[in-house]
Amino acid sequence: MSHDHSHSHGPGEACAHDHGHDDHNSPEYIQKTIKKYLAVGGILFGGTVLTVAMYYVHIPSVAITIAVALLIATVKAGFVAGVFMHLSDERKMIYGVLICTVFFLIGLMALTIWAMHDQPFQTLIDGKPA
Amino acid sequence: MQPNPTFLEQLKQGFMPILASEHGKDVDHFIFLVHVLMAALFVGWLTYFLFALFRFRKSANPKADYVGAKGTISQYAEIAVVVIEAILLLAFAIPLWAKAVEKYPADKDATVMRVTAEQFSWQARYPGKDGIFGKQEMKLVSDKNPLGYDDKDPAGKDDASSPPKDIHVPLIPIKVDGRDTFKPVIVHLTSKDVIHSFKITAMRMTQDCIPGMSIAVHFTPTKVGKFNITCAQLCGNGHASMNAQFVVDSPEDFEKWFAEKTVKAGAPKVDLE
Amino acid sequence: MQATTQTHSQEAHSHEHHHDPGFLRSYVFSSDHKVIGIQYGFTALVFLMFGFLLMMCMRWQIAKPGTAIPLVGGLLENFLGDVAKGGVMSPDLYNAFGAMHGTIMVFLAVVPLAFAAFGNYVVPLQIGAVDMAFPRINMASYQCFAAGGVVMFVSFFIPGGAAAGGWTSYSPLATIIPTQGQTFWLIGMVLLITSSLLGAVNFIATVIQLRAPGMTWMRMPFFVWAQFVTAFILLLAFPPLEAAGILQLVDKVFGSSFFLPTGLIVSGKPYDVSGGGSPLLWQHLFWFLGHPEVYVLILPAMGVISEIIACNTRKPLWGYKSLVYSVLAVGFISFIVWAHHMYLTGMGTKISTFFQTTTMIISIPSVIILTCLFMSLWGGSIRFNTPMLFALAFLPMFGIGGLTGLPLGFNFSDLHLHDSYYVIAHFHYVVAPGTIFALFAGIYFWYPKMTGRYMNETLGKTHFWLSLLGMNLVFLPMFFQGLYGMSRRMSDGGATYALVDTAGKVNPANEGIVTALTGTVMHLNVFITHAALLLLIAQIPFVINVFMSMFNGKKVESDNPWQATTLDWQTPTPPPHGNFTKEIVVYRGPYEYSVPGQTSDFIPQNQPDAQPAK
Amino acid sequence: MEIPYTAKPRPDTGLYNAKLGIWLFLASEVMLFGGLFSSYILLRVGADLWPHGMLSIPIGTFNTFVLIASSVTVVMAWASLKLGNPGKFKAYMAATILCALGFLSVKSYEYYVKFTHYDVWFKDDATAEKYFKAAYGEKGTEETRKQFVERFHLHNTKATYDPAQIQLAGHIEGNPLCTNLKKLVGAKQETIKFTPDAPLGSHEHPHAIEVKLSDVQRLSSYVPAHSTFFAIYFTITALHGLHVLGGAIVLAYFLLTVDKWWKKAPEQFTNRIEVGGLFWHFVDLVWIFLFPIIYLL
Ligand code: HEA
Ligand code: HEA
Ligand code: CUA
Ligand SMILES: [Cu+2]
Repeated sequence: MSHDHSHSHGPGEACAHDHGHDDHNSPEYIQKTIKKYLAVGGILFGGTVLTVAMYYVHIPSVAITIAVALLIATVKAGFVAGVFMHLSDERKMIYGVLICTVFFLIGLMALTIWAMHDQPFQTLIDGKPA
Repeated sequence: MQPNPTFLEQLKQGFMPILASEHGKDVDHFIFLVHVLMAALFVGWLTYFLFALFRFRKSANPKADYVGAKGTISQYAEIAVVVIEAILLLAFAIPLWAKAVEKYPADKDATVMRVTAEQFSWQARYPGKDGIFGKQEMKLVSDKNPLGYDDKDPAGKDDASSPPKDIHVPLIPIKVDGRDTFKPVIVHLTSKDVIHSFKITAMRMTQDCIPGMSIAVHFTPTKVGKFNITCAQLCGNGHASMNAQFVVDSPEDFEKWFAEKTVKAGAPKVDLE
Repeated sequence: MQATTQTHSQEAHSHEHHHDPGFLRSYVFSSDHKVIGIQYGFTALVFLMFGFLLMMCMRWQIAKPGTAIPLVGGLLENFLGDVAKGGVMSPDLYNAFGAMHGTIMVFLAVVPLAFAAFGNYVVPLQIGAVDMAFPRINMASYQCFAAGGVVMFVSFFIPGGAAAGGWTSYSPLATIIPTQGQTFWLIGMVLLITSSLLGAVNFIATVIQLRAPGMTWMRMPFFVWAQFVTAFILLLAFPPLEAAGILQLVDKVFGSSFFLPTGLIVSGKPYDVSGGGSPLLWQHLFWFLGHPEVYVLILPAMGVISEIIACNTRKPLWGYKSLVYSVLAVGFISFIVWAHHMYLTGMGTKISTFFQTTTMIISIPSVIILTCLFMSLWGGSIRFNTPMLFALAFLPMFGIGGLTGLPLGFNFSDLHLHDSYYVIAHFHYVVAPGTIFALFAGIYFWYPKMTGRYMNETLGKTHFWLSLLGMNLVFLPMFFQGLYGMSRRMSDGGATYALVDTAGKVNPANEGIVTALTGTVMHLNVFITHAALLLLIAQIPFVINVFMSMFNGKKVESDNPWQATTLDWQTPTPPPHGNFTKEIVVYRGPYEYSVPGQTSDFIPQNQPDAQPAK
Repeated sequence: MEIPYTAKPRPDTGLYNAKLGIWLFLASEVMLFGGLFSSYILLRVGADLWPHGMLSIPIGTFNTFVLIASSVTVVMAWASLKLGNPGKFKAYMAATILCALGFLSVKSYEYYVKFTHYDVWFKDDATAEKYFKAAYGEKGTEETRKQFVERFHLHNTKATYDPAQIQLAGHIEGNPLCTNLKKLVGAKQETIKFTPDAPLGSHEHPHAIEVKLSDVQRLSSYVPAHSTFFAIYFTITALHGLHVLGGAIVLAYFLLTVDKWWKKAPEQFTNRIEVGGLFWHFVDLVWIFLFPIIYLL
């Protein structure tokens, strides 16, 4: 949504977000974005086809398969979030929230995985100390 | 019967229970150090606090001062806390933990055993002369073989199991780097059912026993005596009674006990109360 | 404005303003943040009482294991059946009460009271908003909470009783207990978590969007900051526990094994599940919430304390900015310290070093917060009214609780202290004489705003001194028990591994064991239980006070009885629907007390210009 | 009393309330699904065996297309409102809801197929081999082992497994839903008629065989209790399905009330559609990760 620039600001508050381009409400702008949405839809379809195709091709390395599949998924997710959800053109506040979220999510995953793998006292496999 | 120390006597020894392990000294010392820091902070702030309440009560100071405290004493106090915490962490907690908990003695220099916890009992298994435990697999568990030892495994032929809730180790003097000490104990801990926690206060040792995992702890007993093993992790309605005795024997007593009380190879009996 | 000040009770008041929306709409299905706040507060107080009563039963069992509980024993037997046969608590019942004491106190009493009740009532007022940003979601949040509470409460009466795996609900224990108590617990938790999430979204949106003109970030009262950070913690830390709860629910109901490893043997028989799960996974997901949760318990309390201290020292908070940055730091770091609850699950040196370092780091902002509050006293003109007494007592009590967190935070000392009564004492010092005192302080402080009447000071001070004494007599001895090696969650208070029982009789099973609990330690059990009884009795003046003062309390002389600066006091009493009767514009920081050269010793935030002394 | 910034954004944040609200909510959703994905990773990394190709990729791909299409239509619905065209909005919104229903129907079908597909484990090696042979002829043991190796991607045929560890997969006569050994025995049944799956590389089902329940160690349809893989698959997809359902209900509500709202408060209504759309895209986004992780890897 756009700014209502005529709105008077409260004392001591500044306008946090400023954007140069034309009004987001104008029909021309919307028309333009519609084209963008359709293009992104196409990209998403393409990405899906690519992922599935890769599965049938059978890349020998499991690590590469996983990496590529996740990469494609991330790119697709980027398009959905960036364009459909207008994240590419969002307010600072929302970036702040999302950055925190991602940081904590990575913390959760990485630290848990690290903790599960730093268990030097895990011993005794088949009767013999490991 | 044991002498029953009075409150004062217990307070004098820092309200810590009897100590019978080597790294336990470090634990106690460290706990003491941390409490000194805590006490210093607490007493310092409390004195200030009571003084401030008295000095600045409304009747004594009817008009408050807009600015309040000036000066940087409180910053110094904060910095001091940071520094002391850093020292405690870097100079004590981390290296002591690494030394006492992670650095294992070699198997051949230690009394090795495996303790299996279950609702609500403890049982030890000694590996015998070959130093290798027979296979233990939960899928072999049956009425006759409650802990799932593999009878067919040759490594298990010389293993021996303690009676439930009665675990012994010998106290054997040895020299390490010219220093007199005793033979350390390595305990591999596992559980059949839920999470238990193997706690011997005299050894200053606690370790969770987690089903599906085998986790080892080690410590060096320094005194002959009978100590408690308690279960420190809630494990069901018998949790409170899931204790056992951990007996540190003289070598002779240990041999005697071992010959008389343990069950060789095969499957030991476990009584489930 | 003066006209509406006059002191009607809450009910009489709202009828004046609008067309009568009917009893149900006004008090049960209201979307007014103040009504919702009061609903939360009242429900939470009832649960607080309930949690305490559960603990009184347990304390009896700890002190006198195996004997019938006086007075309530018969009742328990009537309602709960065989688990309380002859009025004696069975271990099963002890475990159920223990798990539910923890759950109820944390999720049904303190969070709803500290965050939801005070937050709802006070935050919109303090930022000059007409209501929460999403009033109907606010209402849904309370309804979810109430439903969760009902599910938890009902679980006591189902066959087999309530959840008995501790408030931490570690799998496999929680999963393999054959009764359905845990299922109820999980469903209850999912409802409570949902309620908290809705609340958190609402709080954050409200603070960001609905601040009155001029209410910049650095002009917000510290209480609002505390609630804001708390809301973020709830928003981001609770969902992983919700995920874990869902997984455990699937384990329990559909027989999967997310948290059950291969090869479980239960009661001598292989447990019929596929296996392959991880018990430690539950612990990680639980403590990922569990640790931030403790800051959810403490931050709102610190917020309340700050308001009261500023007002009753008649001077600005010392180091407002440090307070704000510290509370932000606490909120942030609280997400990466969780595994200090898991040092003894077999962690290596590297990972435990990481977690103990972050644990030490997080204690620094806590120290700064406390230091600021302490320094705020200097130069004040301190009024010792009941809210202030509770607020002041909070400081050393939290100090004790916080400081004793340090030896637990170092893994090397945790080796001895883990899961002992030392831990119990540590956190109760923070939550009971800490948070609960802050909540009492808040109730005494805002009661006049909610009802137009003061609470009785004599009863209040009696409540305070007896509670202060009771709390310390209850929790101080626990440090000693813990150091001596007494484990928590013992349904017999450790009698099985004591040398002598509480009556002084020798326990032959422990003959010759040199680390068995001594008679002294066992006697502390009895002592603590008596102290807990004192603490219970100390609450009687409070309950009387809350209800009596509604009708005969001294009426407030003005809308701003404490002469405070923040916006919550610049409204009619009690505030009407929509809160403010005039346009609110904020001109200054939150704690302009005793500004030099002024006639009045306080300048409300919305007062346009200061009045220089003549 | 009126709550400000429900229609117009607040100048200093540039946001209207609901938009901030939904993003906060989505942040918590990220942590919710993040918790589940973390669990998935941990369980998978810690597992001895992890099955592959248990789910139909064509069906999954189809459903992915359906969700992506719905994401396009929902954003178009919002853009139509922005252009002041409630008629087009209705068409796009209807398409979105149809997609949602299509997705859910396909998902239900997938669930149904799994609930009626069974694995049987036998008591000991000899018994197992007997049944393998009954199912696939003389080379039965090899065939089932091949299936096992294929399922767990153990392309190392030299590895030896005790046959009792290997399951025989197939259907039970009458296609019972989610039954198990306990239930069958409880119903006093002694044998079942079992149609094993077609051998690898073929589509021809072998003849049904008679299986004595007393020979069976474990019998499970593809339900959460079957294995960690199915447990996590059902949990995450069911939770995702609930999100689809919830989103569809809300969007349908908007579709039904558009006329009223469009007249009364067009700006606020457009905002609501944007917010509903944001939620919908998020659900799509979760699926974008879910699909490769669960179906393909
Ligand atoms: C509100 C609740 C709350 C708070 C604020 C804290 C704060 C802290 N906690 Fe606590 N904790 C709990 C609630 C809380 N805790 C609970 C409920 C459990 C048990 C859960 C269970 O197992 O059931 C627990 C358990 C627990 C453990 C696990 C113990 C174990 O199971 O073995 C650890 C270990 O690191 C720990 C550490 C800390 C630390 C380092 C802090 C720090 O943040 C503290 C920082 C504060 C200070 C350092 C104080 C500063 C004071 C001064 C500078 C001046 C003092 C002087 C005067 C006031 C006169 N806590
Ligand atoms: C916020 C959390 C909280 C609070 C406030 C308390 C408060 C108290 N707790 Fe609790 N406790 C826990 C959280 C809490 N506890 C947790 C998480 C556990 C671990 C559980 C587990 O092992 O799984 C535990 C465990 C625990 C134990 C250990 C049990 C065991 O390990 O076997 C004990 C033992 O004494 C105990 C005692 C007490 C006491 C005496 C109080 C007292 O301080 C209570 C004081 C209460 C009041 C002062 C309330 C007064 C209010 C009213 C009377 C309301 C009035 C009503 C109206 C006006 C309507 N608690
Ligand atoms: Cu075993 Cu507690
Ligand atoms: Cu913690």
